[in-house]
Amino acid sequence: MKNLKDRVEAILFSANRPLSLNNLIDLFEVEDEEKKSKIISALFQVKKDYEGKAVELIEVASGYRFQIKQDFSEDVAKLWEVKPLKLSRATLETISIIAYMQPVTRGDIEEIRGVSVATSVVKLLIDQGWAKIKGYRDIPGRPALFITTQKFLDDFSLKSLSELPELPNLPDVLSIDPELSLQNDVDAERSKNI
Amino acid sequence: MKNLKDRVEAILFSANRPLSLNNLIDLFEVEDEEKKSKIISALFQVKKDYEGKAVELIEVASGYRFQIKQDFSEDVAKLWEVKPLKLSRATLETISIIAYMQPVTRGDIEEIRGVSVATSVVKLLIDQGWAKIKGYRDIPGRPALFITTQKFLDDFSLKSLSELPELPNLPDVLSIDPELSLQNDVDAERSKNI
Amino acid sequence: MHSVKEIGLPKVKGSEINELPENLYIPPKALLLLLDVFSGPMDFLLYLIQRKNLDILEVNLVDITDQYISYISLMDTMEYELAGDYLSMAAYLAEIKSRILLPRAQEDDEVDSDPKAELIRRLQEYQRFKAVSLEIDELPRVDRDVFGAAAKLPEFELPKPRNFYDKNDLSFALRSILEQLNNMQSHKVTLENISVESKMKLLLESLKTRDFISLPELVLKGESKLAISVILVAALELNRKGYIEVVQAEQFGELYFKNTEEILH
Repeated sequence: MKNLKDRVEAILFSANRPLSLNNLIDLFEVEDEEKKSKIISALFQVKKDYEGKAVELIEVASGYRFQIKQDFSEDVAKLWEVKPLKLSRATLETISIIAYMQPVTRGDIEEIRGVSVATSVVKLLIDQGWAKIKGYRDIPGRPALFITTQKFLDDFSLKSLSELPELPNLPDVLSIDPELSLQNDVDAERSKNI
Repeated sequence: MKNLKDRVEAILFSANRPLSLNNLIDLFEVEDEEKKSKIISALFQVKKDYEGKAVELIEVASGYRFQIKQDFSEDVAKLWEVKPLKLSRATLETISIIAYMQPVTRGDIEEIRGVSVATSVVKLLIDQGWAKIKGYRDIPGRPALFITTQKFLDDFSLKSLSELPELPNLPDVLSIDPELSLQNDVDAERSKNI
Repeated sequence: MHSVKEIGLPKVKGSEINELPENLYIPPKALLLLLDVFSGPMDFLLYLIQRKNLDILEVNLVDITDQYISYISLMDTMEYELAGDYLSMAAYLAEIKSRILLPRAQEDDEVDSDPKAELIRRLQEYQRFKAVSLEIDELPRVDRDVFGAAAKLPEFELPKPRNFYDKNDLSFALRSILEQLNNMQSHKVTLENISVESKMKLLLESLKTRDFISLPELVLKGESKLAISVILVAALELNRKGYIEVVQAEQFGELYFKNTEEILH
């Protein structure tokens, strides 16, 4: 059996957002109080392990996360400055879908793009400060809902979302209601036959 | 002064992509050989520090990256709601042929697989950033030549093409006597028809 | 992934069936199954060979060609478009078979490449890549088996003119996806529903007011070739039953239909 402390450590390094105690409880499917306290002590242990290192486990309002110590901000700034971010097609498509259709889940994005969304793309958008999690959709699995940020608007020289370039076909896709789109098809068929 | 090992560790946790030795040299403004070897030993030290932990420092084609140990990938996939990209046999065969025979044209791939290469397969390989067009073969039609990318190696946890699994040898066809076996077929067929 | 074993022929009383029964039922989507399970005709051919535990070199090409072709010819004819590569392999095999069976002119031997050796070489070549591609699938893959580890960045300031991004890139990116989506959705095929009965009725109705009527006059606006053939079938049926006559002024001329009753009057 994998050690709970290692699992906590792994999940925190992969999450890219703070995870609350409840998130961890859900994830590890813990029911009883005894195991819950084991997670707390695992968190405590991880925190202790990283004392004096370049990253630290900190607790913020919404939970626990690993953070690079402030001492290294100069190095990090330089890394981000050296290489102006060139947007891959996958990144651009993903941020566009979020911008136009927000709030969307990862599943929504995958459905539209037809391929899975790499976690590195989502991370990049969050690190870049362009997208953030707004809440969770109330369906099984409670997938995260992504929206764009003020910084996204700033970086793309937009005052507001209404300034996004117009997209002629958009309404068709937004009206996910199948009844409605079926009706559209029938209408189109009729107008063709006239 | 911050310790070089901590700086390397911090920057690797911030990068979200593999960083090469040259990236680190640029970043830390290292001129002399002595400092370069210090970075190498810092990398070595970091790698050692994380042995036995939930994350590990590994080297792939584009450089070094921190990754979650594979033991925990189930937890991570659950958190990220990952639907892992399952590659079709056609996609796997196509990327394999490109990897071992590069540069290749679509025609070369079709010759080996005996089936036309679907546009969706090429699109997926390019969208994932695993294959790209390197040039055009100087024959009529000037077909595009495909090669694999560094990202292909990174994403398949390889340092270089030489780390690919060994391609089985082509059995020596000359060692069989084709005349004889053909004759066998004919004989068998005739005896059946009698 | 589907393994080759999954589609192996069923065992009857413990022994495997090696040949297809004469009237074996092939499900209508058999070809789709084939396209799904095998990565192409080479893969399918390899399966046929390996199913008999034969080495490629021991294959009786005539047998395997017959098997291959019998499978392919059983497939739903409607799916031919999807099966072009399988059909061209069938043609290739048939050619090799005919070259094997035909008596060969001695003089040509030196010039002609041996077709069987050529096929074996291709099968062996394909087999290498098939094997290695399965190994590549096992490599630890990013976002499937391995995930990056990262920590939140410290606060930092980037110098002010920053990366500038073009808002038009956003709409271009999305537009191209939407176009692809629309292309995928709009391939809808509607089948015309035209019955012979309705056309027989139409023909008889039309002949109530007219002595002669030509075939093109019976075709309604927007009707296809299918409708024309249904009208022809309807006319022939009425003719057979003695209700109408089919007349033609000259060879290859226009077809006219007329009431037989008219003649009696």
